[in-house]
Amino acid sequence: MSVQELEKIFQDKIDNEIRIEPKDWMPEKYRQNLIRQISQHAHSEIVGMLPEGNWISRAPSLKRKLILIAKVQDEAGHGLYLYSAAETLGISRDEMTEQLLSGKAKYSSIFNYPTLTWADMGAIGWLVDGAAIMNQVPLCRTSYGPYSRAMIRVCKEESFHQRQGFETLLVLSRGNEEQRAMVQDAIDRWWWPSLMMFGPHDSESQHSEQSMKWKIKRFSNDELRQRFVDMIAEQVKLLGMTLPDPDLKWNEEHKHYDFGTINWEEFWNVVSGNGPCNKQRLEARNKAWSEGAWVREAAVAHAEKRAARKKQVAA
Amino acid sequence: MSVQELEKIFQDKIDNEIRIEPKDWMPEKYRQNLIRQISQHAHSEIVGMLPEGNWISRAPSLKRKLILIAKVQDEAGHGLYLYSAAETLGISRDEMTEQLLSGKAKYSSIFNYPTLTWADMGAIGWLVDGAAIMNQVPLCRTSYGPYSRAMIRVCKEESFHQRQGFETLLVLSRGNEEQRAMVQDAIDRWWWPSLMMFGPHDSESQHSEQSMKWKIKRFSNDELRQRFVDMIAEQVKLLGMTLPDPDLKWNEEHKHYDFGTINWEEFWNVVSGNGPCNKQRLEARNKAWSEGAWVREAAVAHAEKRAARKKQVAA
Amino acid sequence: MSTRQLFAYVLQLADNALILGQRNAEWCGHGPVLEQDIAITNISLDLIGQARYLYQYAATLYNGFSVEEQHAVNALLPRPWKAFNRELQEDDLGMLREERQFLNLLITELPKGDWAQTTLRQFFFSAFQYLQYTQLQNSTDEQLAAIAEKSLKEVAYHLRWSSEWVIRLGDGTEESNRRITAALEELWMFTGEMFAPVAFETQAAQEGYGVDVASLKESWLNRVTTVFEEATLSIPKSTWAQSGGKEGKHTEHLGYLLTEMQYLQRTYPNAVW
Amino acid sequence: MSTRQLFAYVLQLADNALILGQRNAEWCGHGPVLEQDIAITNISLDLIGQARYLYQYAATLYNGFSVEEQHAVNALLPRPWKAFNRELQEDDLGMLREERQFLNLLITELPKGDWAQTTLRQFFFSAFQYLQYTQLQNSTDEQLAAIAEKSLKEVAYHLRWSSEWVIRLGDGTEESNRRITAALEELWMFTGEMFAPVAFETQAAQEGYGVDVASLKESWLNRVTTVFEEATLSIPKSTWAQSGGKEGKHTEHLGYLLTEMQYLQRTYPNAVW
Repeated sequence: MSVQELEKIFQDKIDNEIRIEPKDWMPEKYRQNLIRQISQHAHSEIVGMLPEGNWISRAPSLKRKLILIAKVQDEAGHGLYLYSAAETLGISRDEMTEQLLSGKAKYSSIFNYPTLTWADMGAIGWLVDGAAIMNQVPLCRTSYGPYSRAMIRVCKEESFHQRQGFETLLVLSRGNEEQRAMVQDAIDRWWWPSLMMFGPHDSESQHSEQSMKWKIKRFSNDELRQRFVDMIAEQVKLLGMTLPDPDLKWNEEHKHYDFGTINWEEFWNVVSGNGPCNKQRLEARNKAWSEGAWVREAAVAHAEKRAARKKQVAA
Repeated sequence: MSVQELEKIFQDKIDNEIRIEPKDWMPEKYRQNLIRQISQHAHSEIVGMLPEGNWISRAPSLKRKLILIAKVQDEAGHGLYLYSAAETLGISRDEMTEQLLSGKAKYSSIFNYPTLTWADMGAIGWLVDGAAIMNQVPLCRTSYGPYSRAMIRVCKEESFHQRQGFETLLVLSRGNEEQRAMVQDAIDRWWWPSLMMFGPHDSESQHSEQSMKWKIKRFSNDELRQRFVDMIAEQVKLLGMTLPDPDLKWNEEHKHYDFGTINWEEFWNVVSGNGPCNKQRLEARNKAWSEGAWVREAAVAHAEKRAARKKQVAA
Repeated sequence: MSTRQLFAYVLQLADNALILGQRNAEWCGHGPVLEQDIAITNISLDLIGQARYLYQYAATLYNGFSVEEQHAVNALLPRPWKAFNRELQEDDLGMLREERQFLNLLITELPKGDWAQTTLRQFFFSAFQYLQYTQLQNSTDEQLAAIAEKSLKEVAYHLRWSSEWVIRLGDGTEESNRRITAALEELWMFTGEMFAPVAFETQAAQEGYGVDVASLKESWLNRVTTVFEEATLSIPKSTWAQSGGKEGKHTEHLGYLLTEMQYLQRTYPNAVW
Repeated sequence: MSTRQLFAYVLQLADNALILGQRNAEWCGHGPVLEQDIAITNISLDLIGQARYLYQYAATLYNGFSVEEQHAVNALLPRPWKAFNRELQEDDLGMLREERQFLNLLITELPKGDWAQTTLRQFFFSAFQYLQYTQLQNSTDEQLAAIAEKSLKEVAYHLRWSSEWVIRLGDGTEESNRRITAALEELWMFTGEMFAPVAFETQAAQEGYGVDVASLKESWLNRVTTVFEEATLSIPKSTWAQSGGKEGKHTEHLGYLLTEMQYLQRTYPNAVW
C-alpha cells in the first residue's frame, strides 16, 4: 500500500472516531506529536509532585496530611500511566526522563511557581487541577487508544482532586481571619498562572490546527480558557472570595464572562526558564534521579544474579 | 649534658614554678603527654560547638541567639589557641585534625549527649562549662608556658559562659510552668554526665601521678569533682531546682556534700564510642572537613598564584 | 487496669507509626524510581493511617477518664490544648505534644538517609511491628486488638517489601552492598530498644492488653538472620543498645521533625483545617 | 511623612539583616576551616545585631503611633502579639511575623549552599548594603542615619572579606572556579531585586529618609566588575530579575527557615527567655 493509501485509512479511522492502536500504521508526525504531548503531560505530573510535596511535612492535620500525600502519589501514578502510553509509540521511559532532566522536554509552567501557604494546596487542586481537567476531559476521546484510555483514568482522579481542593479552600474560608486571608492570597497568586495553562491565544498557537485534524486536540486554547473562567467565576462566589481581575464581568450578550488581559511576557519568561522555581524543580528531579542511580543499578544486578541462579538450578 | 642532667634541670624548673617554653629541653614523654592533653582539649572545644550549635537556628529571642552564637564562636577561638599551643610542641594542626576525624584522638565525652531543649543551653553553660572551669583553672598555672597562657584566656571566657548559662536557667526558672519543667529536666539529664567529666576515680586514673609530678595536673579527679559538687549543690538552690541524686547531702563532719555512685558503665560506654551522639558528632566534623577541602585548596592555590605574580613583578 | 499506663501504651504505638510515616513521606516526589516512590509513599500512608486510629483511640480513652485518671496522664497532654476548652482530639495528640512527650522508638526518628538506610530501617521496624501486632490481636483491649488486626495486612506488605530491598541491596552491586553495610552499622544499635520494655510496657504485658516485647526478640532475630543470609549480610556482634525514646529522651533529630510537622498547629492554635 | 511607609521601610532593612544572619549562622561549627568558621559567624553576629537595632526602632515607632497610624500598619503586625496586651517589642517583629509579612530580599533567604554560594551571596549583598547604608547616613530620620553609621564599619568588613573570597575562589583551582561560576548562575537573577524599588522605597527616597535604590545600581555594577575582573569571572548577560521578596512573596525556602527560627516563640507565646 502506498503512503497516501495508508494515510487515507488512518484519517478515515480518525474521522469515524475509531481509535488508533500501537500496531496500526500512523504518520510519523502524528507519532512525534503524540510523544511530545504525552511525555510533556507525564513530566508535568512528575514535576507537579514537587510544589505540593513542599507541604507534606507541614500539613496542618493528620487527615490533611494523608489526603495530600495520597494526592501527590496519584500524580506519580498518572505519570506512570502516561509514560506507559508514550512507550507504546516507541520511546523508552528512560529516554523521556533524560529529555526532562536535560531541559529539552517541557512540562507545565504552572509548577514553576512556589507554594507559599497551606491555602496553596487548595488553590492548586481547585484552579490548577481544574484547568488541567478542562484541558484533559476532551483527551479522553483523543484519537490514540492508549492515550485516551490513560486519560480516562487520570481524569477520574483529577476531578476528585479538584473537589478536594475546593473543599480545602471552603474549610479555610469558614475559618479564622488569617485563614480567610490565606485563601484570598492564594487565589490572587494562582489565578493568572492558571489561565496561562491553556497556552497562548489560538492565533499564536503552534501545533493547534494539525492536532485538531488528528483529533489529538478537540477544542482551542481560547475556548477551553473561556469555559474555565466561566466555571471559576461562579465557584469563587461560594468561597466568598474574589478573582484578582477588575475586568472580570458577566457579558449578557455572549453569555460568558469577559476577563482582563493575560501578562504574556510573564508567561514566556516562565516557559523559557525564568520562573521563580524552574531551576529548583529541575534540580530536585535531577537530584532524585542521580541519587537513585545506584539503587536502580543494584536492582538490575540483583535480578540478573537471581535469573542466573535459577537457570543454573534448572540446568 | 647527659639526659639525667637535662632532666634534673627540667624538673628543678618545674619544682620552682618556672614555665617550660617551646625551645627548652623536655622529656619526650612530657611532650607527648602534653600533646595528647592539649589536643584533646582543643578537639573538645571544636566538637563542643556542635551540641550548642544545634539550637542556634531555634534560639528563642534575637538576644539569646546572639549570645549563643557568640558563645559557640568563642569555643572555636579556644580551639584555635589550644591548637596553636600544641603546635609549639611540634605537631601540626592538620595532624591533630586527622587524629580527631579518624577517631584516634579523644574529646570530652560530654559532647556525645544530645541537646533536647533550650534549657540545655543553660545547663551546658552552668554545669558543663562549670565542670570544665574546675578542671581548667589549675591549668592556668600548668608547667608548660604556651599551654598555661592559652588557658588563662580560655578560663576568662569560660567563666563568663558559666555565668551566662546560670543566668539563662535563672530566667527560665522564673518563667512559666513548662519553662521550669524544662530546667529541671535539663539538670536531670546533664548532672551525672557533668560529674563524669572529671574522669575516673583517682584509683583508676591512668596518667595522674606523672602529670602531678610534671605539674601538668595539680589536683586529682576526685578532689576537683568534690569541689564541683559542693559548688553546684549550693547554686541549684538559687534556681529552686534539685539535683537528681537522692544520696546528695551535706556531711557536717567532712564539710562536703556526699553524693551517690556514678554509673561508670555508662561512662566507659560513651568513652568507647557508644554514646547517643558519638557517631553523629564525628560525622559532622568529618563532613565539614571533607566538604571544606576544595575551599582550603583554592585558598592555597590562589595564594601561590599571587605570590608568583608578585615575584614576577619584582623581577 | 491502670488507665495511665494504657494511655501511654497507645500513644507509644501511635508515635512510632506517625514519626516513621512522616520520615518516609520525605521520599514522596524524590524516590529513586517512580514505582518505588509510590511504594514508600504507600507505606507512609499506611503508617499515618494507623497513627490516626491509635490517636483517636487514645483521645476517646482520655475523654472517658475520671477526673483522677485524667490528672494522672497530665504529663502526656499537649499544653496548648488545655486552653481550648474542648474534648481531646487526634491532632492534639499528634500535632501538639512536645518532644519530651513523644514516646516513639529512636529508630523511627532517624533521618531518612539514603535508600539503604530507609529500607533497612523499615525492615527492622516492620519485622518488629509484625510480631508485635500479631500478638496484639489477642489483646484484652478490644480496640487495640481490632486496630492490630486491621493493620497487620499492611505491615505484612511493608515487611515483604523491605525484606526484598534488603536482599536486593545486599546482594546487588558492590556499591549497594557497601551502602547497606554502612546503614547496618548506623542502625544496629537502635534495634535493641524495641525489645527493652519500659514501665508502661511491662504493665501492659502483665495486664494482658499489651505485648511482652522482650519475648519477640528471638523471632525477630530469626527473621533478620534469614533475610540477611539471602542478602549476604552478617548480624553485627555489638550488643550495645541506645534507648530513651519510649521515655521521651530522643535524638537531636526529632526536634527538627516536630518543628516542621507541628508548624501550622502551633501558629494557629485550635483552628479548623 | 507617611509613617506606614517608614515602618515598612525599617522592617525591610531589618528583615534583610536577620534572614541573612540566620542563614550565615548555619555555618557555625561547620565551616571549611576554623578561622573562616569564625569569620562567617562574625558576619552573622553583625547582621543579627543590626536587625535588633532596626526592629527595636520599628517597635518604638509603632508604640508612638496614633491609633490611625497603628491601624494603617496592621497588615505588618504579628498576629499572636495582638493578644499579648503589651507594647510591641523587637522579638515580636522578628520572631512572630508570618512568611507573607517578611519583606527581605529573596537573595537573603536562599539556602547557604556551598562556600562559593555563601561568599558570593554575601559579596552581592554587602556591596549593595554598603552603598545603601552609606547614603542612609544622610537620612532625614536621625535614628536610621545613626544605625546606618554604626553599621557601616561592619558592612565594610563584610564587603572586604567576601570580595577576597570571590577573588580567591574565582582565581583559585579549577574546582573552585567551577563552583563559583555555578553559584553565579544561581544567584545572578536574584540581584536585580535590590535595585527595583517597591512603593514604600520610592516613598522613602522621595521623603528623604530612605535611599533611592535604583540609583545605586551603577556603582554596584562597577564594584562587582572590578572584583570579578580579579576573580576572572564575567558578569552574566541575562537581565531577568526575580522579585517579590519586598512585597512578601518569597521562595519556598523562607517558610522552612521561619518555621525553625520561630519555633519556640510560637510554642510558648509571650514567654520570657
